[in-house]
Amino acid sequence: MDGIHDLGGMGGFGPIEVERDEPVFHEPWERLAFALNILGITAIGAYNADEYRHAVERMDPAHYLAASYYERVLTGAATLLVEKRIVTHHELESGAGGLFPLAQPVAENPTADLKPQTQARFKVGDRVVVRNVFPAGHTRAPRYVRGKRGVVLHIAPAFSFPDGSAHGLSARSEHTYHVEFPARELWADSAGNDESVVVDLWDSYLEAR
Amino acid sequence: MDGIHDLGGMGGFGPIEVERDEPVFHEPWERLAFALNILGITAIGAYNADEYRHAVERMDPAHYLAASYYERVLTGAATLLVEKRIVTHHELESGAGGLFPLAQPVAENPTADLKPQTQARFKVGDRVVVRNVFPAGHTRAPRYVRGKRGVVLHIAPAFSFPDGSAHGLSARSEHTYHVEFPARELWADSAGNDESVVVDLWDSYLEAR
Amino acid sequence: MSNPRRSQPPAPPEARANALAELLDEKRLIPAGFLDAVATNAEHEWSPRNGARVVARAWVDPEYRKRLLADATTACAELGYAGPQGEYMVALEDTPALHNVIVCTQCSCTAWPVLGLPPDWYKSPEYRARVVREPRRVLHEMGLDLPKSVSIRVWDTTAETRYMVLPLRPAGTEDWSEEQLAETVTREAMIGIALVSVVTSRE
Amino acid sequence: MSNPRRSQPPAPPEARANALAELLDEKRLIPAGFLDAVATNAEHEWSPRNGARVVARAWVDPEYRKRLLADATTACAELGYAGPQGEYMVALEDTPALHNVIVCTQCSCTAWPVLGLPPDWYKSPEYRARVVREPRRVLHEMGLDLPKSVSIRVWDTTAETRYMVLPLRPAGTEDWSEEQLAETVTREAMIGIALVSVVTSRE
Repeated sequence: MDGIHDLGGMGGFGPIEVERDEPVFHEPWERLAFALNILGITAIGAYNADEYRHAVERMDPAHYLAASYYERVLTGAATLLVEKRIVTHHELESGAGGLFPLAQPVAENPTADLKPQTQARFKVGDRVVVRNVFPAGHTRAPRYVRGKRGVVLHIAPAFSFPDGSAHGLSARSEHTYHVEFPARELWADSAGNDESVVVDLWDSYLEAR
Repeated sequence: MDGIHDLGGMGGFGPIEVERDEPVFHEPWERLAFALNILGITAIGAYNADEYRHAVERMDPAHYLAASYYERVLTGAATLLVEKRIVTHHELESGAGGLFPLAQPVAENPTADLKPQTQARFKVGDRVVVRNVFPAGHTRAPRYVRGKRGVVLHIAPAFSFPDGSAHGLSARSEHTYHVEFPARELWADSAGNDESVVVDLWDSYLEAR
Repeated sequence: MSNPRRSQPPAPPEARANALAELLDEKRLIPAGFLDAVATNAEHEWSPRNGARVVARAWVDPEYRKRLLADATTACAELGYAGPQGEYMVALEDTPALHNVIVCTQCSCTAWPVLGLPPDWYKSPEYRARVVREPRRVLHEMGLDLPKSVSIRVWDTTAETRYMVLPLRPAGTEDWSEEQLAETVTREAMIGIALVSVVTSRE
Repeated sequence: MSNPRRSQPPAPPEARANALAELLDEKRLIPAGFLDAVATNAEHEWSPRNGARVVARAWVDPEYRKRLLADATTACAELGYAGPQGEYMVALEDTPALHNVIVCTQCSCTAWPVLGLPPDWYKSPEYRARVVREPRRVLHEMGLDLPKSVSIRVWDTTAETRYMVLPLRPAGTEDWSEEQLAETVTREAMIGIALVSVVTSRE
């Protein structure tokens, strides 16, 4: 999904505010929200980390940007606990004494048709291009590298394919690659010529060039 | 600028709410905001329509999405009236009795190096591709057609080139073209094969293919 | 905006709009009557009723229809409709095989003289983001189910052309007057999220 | 969210978090002590102090440095640092000609065992959007001016690899102990928005 979460390269944002000696959690409810999400993934086992990421991505973009990080965590966890029928939206709003906004529903056909790659197809130094696909559901190839050409720096172990595991599809693992893209390949002349971005991409996302 | 205003194709948005028998303005301040912006462009002559559009685009993305349409109009107009030294931000906040958020500053090097095209280079039926450039300032080529291939349906008269006129650069006019892109060229397999999008593009944005 | 936890809400938009107006007034930058005249014009002169009359004329007058499709700016001016955001207008002809829809993904550009200032739904991020990507679904959600045989062309208003859709004339209106026909044409039909429909008295 | 004019604000986040916790508790889905144990672990066990000890060891022990660069997961585990969000870790070696910076543009993935839960600035839309596009400017704004001769590599944490930067050892620390060195290594340096700097007593 080309959602608001896919922020790499978006303009219009201002300075980055750094807080000195920042605590791990600023308020008790942030601590609680963090732990509730871990509970949902592990002790309750209602959803996995890919489903969680996608639930956050499905938040209304205005809510996503207005929310602090732990409000996004809370919204993602609550959305999945409602979708998995552990709690109801009505119960949540009764308990909260007001609106409890959840994320948008999952798309009808969330996954693109990407052929599973059980063997690592690429090696260090290979020149690759990111496939030009537009899955309506979860994917981890950021929009800013779609169709862009890079070079493999490193091969990581096989990991669960997120486009599938976020949508309850059968287990599928693939190697990921650290692929380096010159900044000028990504952003044309507006980028420095001594800068690059390395993106960690599953085998299925890539094609040889 | 790949800003939040460039919304075409972004996922995560919910249903479109249609209000029956909607009035032109819902509240007196909306009516006022509309008229103040026209005042700034015409009677005061402090800025042009391209500068205005860019000022709205420069709003912080969270503010942009949280704001109603006429709050965006108001923010764009106020930002330019401050930047043009007609009013000060301090005066605005004193008068409003609280925060009056303005847009982010214009980028340092806002325009990409696009060669002026004084003559129409394309004719109806020509196959074109949208240049893969990333201006940091105002541009009217939406992100979703960048690098995409289309066909010219219609040639419109020459109009002022917005990437220049939004940044006070010397007058430059170019024809625009109604360029049709098959939906599958834009969004790959996730799109219907009997749909297309027509985008109105200045000559400089295009290359022959 | 970096840290929502610590951000203060802005002053209400009415307080901000009033503050700007008062400041400009103090600096004597507002000609007498200017603001009200501009807004009144927007409320009364720019109206989808104008576009409806253009459509009805095109339905009853084949020569006018030709002129509208060849040069909408001039054809609209014939009926008295011209002005800001109408400097170069193009009419998009619906056919039984092709349905046109208008959007402005980057802001909310609209042909003011014939459509009026646009409604909230047209200006919403939802419509702007979605209609170029999933037009058939968006139209369905908005109540328009097109047969699969009908292709959809979405027009993104990204430059200075301002579009209006020339919808299909509904069946059963052969003997209707131009004035009666104009009454049936909605802004929604001229943007392309609805068809023109009529309840004929004979049915 | 379609119409900000008519949207009501949600309940405060603390009310929402408490409501969810109470509901799950009523349904007996929270094992005794679970929530506090998880949060306490996050506050005390996952810490940039761990990463700082890894860096200091790599600075004083060339064999450990080799092992860290070849297999950071195992090298960190040698010092006792492992666990969730640290299943596959990679250390990025800064050199006088190359500076590494870490981000997660799509969410906020971080190597918890060695960096701790990430700070607000790392999770902010500002950092996530900007550092991949204008890294030199972002670093400048954050107080790090790199010489033009230094290239910048930005690492976007888009899959399961969790990165940490192995910064340059500051000059003048040749006789410092491993413990002293570890004190100088900040989370910011291990993410790449700062260098490790020291004030040496001899100056």
